[in-house]
Amino acid sequence: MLSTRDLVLCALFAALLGGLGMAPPIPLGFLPVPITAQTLGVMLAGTILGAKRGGIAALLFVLLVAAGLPLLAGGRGGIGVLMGPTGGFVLIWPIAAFVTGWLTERFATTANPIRLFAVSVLGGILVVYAGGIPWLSLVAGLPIEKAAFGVLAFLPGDLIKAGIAAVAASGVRRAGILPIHA
Amino acid sequence: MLGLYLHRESVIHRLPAGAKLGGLMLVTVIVLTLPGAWGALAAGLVGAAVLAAAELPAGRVLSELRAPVVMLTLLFGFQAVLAGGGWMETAIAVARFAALILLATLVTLTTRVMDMVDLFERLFGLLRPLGVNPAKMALMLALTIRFIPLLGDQVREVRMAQRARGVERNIAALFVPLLVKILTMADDLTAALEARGYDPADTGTKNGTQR
Amino acid sequence: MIELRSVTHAYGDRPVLHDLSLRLAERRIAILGGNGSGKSTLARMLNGLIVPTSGSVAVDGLDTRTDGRAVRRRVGFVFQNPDTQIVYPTVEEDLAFGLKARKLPKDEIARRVAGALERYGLDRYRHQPAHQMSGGEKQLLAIAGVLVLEPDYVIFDEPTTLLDLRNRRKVIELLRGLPQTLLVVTHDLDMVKDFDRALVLEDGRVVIDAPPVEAVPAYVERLG
Amino acid sequence: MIELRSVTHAYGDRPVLHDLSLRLAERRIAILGGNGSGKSTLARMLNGLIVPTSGSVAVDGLDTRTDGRAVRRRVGFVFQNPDTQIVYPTVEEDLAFGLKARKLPKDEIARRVAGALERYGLDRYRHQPAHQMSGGEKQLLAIAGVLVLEPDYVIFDEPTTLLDLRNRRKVIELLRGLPQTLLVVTHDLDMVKDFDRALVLEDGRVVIDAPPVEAVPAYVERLG
Ligand SMILES: Nc1ncnc2c1ncn2[C@@H]1O[C@H](COP(=O)(O)OP(=O)(O)OP(=O)(O)O)[C@@H](O)[C@H]1O
Ligand SMILES: Nc1ncnc2c1ncn2[C@@H]1O[C@H](COP(=O)(O)OP(=O)(O)OP(=O)(O)O)[C@@H](O)[C@H]1O
Ligand SMILES: O=C(O)CCCC[C@@H]1SC[C@@H]2NC(=O)N[C@@H]21
Ligand SMILES: [Mg+2]
Ligand SMILES: [Mg+2]
Repeated sequence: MLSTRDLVLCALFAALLGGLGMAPPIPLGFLPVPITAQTLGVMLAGTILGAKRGGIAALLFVLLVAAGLPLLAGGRGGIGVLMGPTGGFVLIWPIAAFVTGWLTERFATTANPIRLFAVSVLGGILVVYAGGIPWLSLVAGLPIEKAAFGVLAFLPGDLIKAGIAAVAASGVRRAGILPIHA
Repeated sequence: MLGLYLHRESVIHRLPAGAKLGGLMLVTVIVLTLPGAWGALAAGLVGAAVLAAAELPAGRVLSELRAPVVMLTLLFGFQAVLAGGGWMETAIAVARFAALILLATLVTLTTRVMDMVDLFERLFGLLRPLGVNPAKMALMLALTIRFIPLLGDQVREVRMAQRARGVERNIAALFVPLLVKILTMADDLTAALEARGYDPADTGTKNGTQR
Repeated sequence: MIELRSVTHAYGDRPVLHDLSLRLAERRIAILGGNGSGKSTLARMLNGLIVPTSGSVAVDGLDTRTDGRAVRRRVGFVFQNPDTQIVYPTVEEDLAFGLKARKLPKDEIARRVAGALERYGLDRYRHQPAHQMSGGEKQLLAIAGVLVLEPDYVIFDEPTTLLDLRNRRKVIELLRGLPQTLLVVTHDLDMVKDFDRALVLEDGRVVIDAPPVEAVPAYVERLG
Repeated sequence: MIELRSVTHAYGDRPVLHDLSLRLAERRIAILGGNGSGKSTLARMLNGLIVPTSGSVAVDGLDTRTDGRAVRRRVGFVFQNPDTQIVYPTVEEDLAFGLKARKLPKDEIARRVAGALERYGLDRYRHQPAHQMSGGEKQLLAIAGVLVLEPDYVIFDEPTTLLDLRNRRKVIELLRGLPQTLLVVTHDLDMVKDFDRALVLEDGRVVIDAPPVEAVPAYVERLG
């Protein structure tokens, strides 16, 4: 079902997710979870590649991290890290990219940045938090309300990322490249 | 990032990828279940032994750990200060994860991408009934690894081009040309793969060349 | 022999090749023409990477539309930018890629890879990451990755543009020594002067078709 | 004038330029040398895109390390691959990009963009997506995007490699007509034959520094 071009696109966006790990992560101070640029990659995979290919791209990334490649921000990788407090956020990325893409295919097929922003927020922020918070609470032994409250600190950064994703995806559409329909 | 695979003629290099990854998983589980410092200590010892046996440059490998250790310390350290967990706990958490990252790094440094990918292909074979195409997954994993440095070059180039035009920092403006480049590159990469005999219809599913 | 019968190609509704009919049987054929004249499109058509919108292309009697896979086995393709052709991170693994895609037995793969490493002077890079090599070395690797598949025809789409004079010379020499039938797309008129035939494209039509001694001066004159 | 004082540069622990001291004051300077000899690194150093590991580079007395931004205002840079430089989806927006970054008033931007569209024959592409243009047109756009900023110096890093003969000629003519001081990295020896000075790099050292009439034959001979 996947054409050769699809394989290449999935791999390219998985690599992009890895590349975003080169941006230095910022520790928050009160949670063992850093601010990273990588959720931007999740949003871009979804909004530009669509549900299926976007989901696969993020899945490839997670598999490579599991295999031990140091692709998480700050040069971390391996099963051990995935079992750590941040694991829930990362393991949910394939689903988050899929949901972002699914919403994109339904509601944001044009270059309209507002719609692209909205789907990035829903798929790239809400879904990610839904995966990350319970896991964090479990692994770090935090009560779930505390974990949820703490994670709110990521919101400003994540909204900025959704904005960047929206502007970038919109630019790509206007440049006349629309692999979502290809 | 230290180059992925670092060739040496060592026993560790010759071990099958499955053994190395399986071993890594086993050690990970043990480390995460052993109480207190014992897990970290055990993993550290295994790591040191593997590092020596693999004949890798210890200094370079360990210096790769610096960034993650700083990162881990910042992550868990604040917790100790603010949540009153105590420094001992922080040190143990950092040591555990650092040792596990070291072990994971040793696996990737001693295993050829092709062997790693072959292993994944065999594992994905189990999911074939669910409609998963193992050959395609394997190829995509290999391509991803190959594309990471390629993408790094593109980012550097695009950033320089922007600075040359007087824009020192503009993240949104960075991503548009970067993505356009990635997406146009995809056409060439696709053609090159097929020209080298890769055939998507080869492995059970239909869909030939289409543009 | 490669034969085109009334081949037309359009990307979307934009026609790029117009009703080409050609029989390509010479050993060394150059394809010349300006940016956007359709050279790469034509080249990709010759091994079925692109199929014509109408008309047909046949390689040794095999139609690219129906026998694309068999055609690509016979016709190798080298692109301009080596970075987009290298699939595996290290040199040795990359050389093995196409052979594995063909499902050759393991020892046959090893034998051919070893041969290619030696023949193209890549032995000392064997385990090195391809992305650390220089532009010229990468292009050699890309060419080796195609030749290791032992095709009967090889198409080159501007294989020397990113290379310096020395590497360019190396690649030209390598081409000169190849036993295969070659089709070379290039802007480098010097490179093809001893070829058997040169086609000049303009707006998707062949406007000159002659040996380079005639075709090249006529082309240069056309450029005004 | 651009002045280099004992400039050394290394990527990580790999030295690429070794202790270069140069005063570049001629109007047209060519930078020649093999793949990997350090040409692009040197070129990027001249407008502070890369700063030296040790030593210093100054443009009209401004140090690239401390006054990078001001230096880049004076020194424009055209890359080999236009795809990297084109930032905005359409031609007109892209031309305005650098001017906006300089915070010029709106009508000044409109005036300059209109001028550039006309001067470089891009008028009819005005609202077209830039990446759908041909290679030659894209390179013209990339050059226009730099020249619209009216720099005093312009550095070109292999501006013609992806171009056909006609577009190459167009670019060469364009360069010939520019009032600015030019530094051109190229493998195209023909292009620089009437320049004032040619530097040949080898392994990060200047091995020849002379007018092209002398430098080019000496370089070709060195290649053996
Ligand atoms: N995938 C594509 N989609 C739409 N148009 C395309 C595509 N590929 C090429 N074109 C257009 O088709 C025409 C012919 O392109 P082609 O790449 O064959 O030219 P070329 O002769 O190889 O040019 P160059 O010397 O620049 O490589 C050009 O106008 C180009 O813009
Ligand atoms: N960002 C980088 N990181 C590490 N090494 C680099 C980087 N950029 C260039 N190099 C290396 O530095 C050396 C000089 O590179 P440079 O690009 O300056 O050469 P060049 O003369 O422009 O070559 P070419 O003709 O191929 O463009 C090469 O060996 C190259 O591999
Ligand atoms: O690198 C890791 O170990 C995973 C980090 C997960 C970070 C989460 S993802 C959503 C939220 N937004 C951020 O910027 N960081 C967190
Ligand atoms: Mg072409
Ligand atoms: Mg260069």
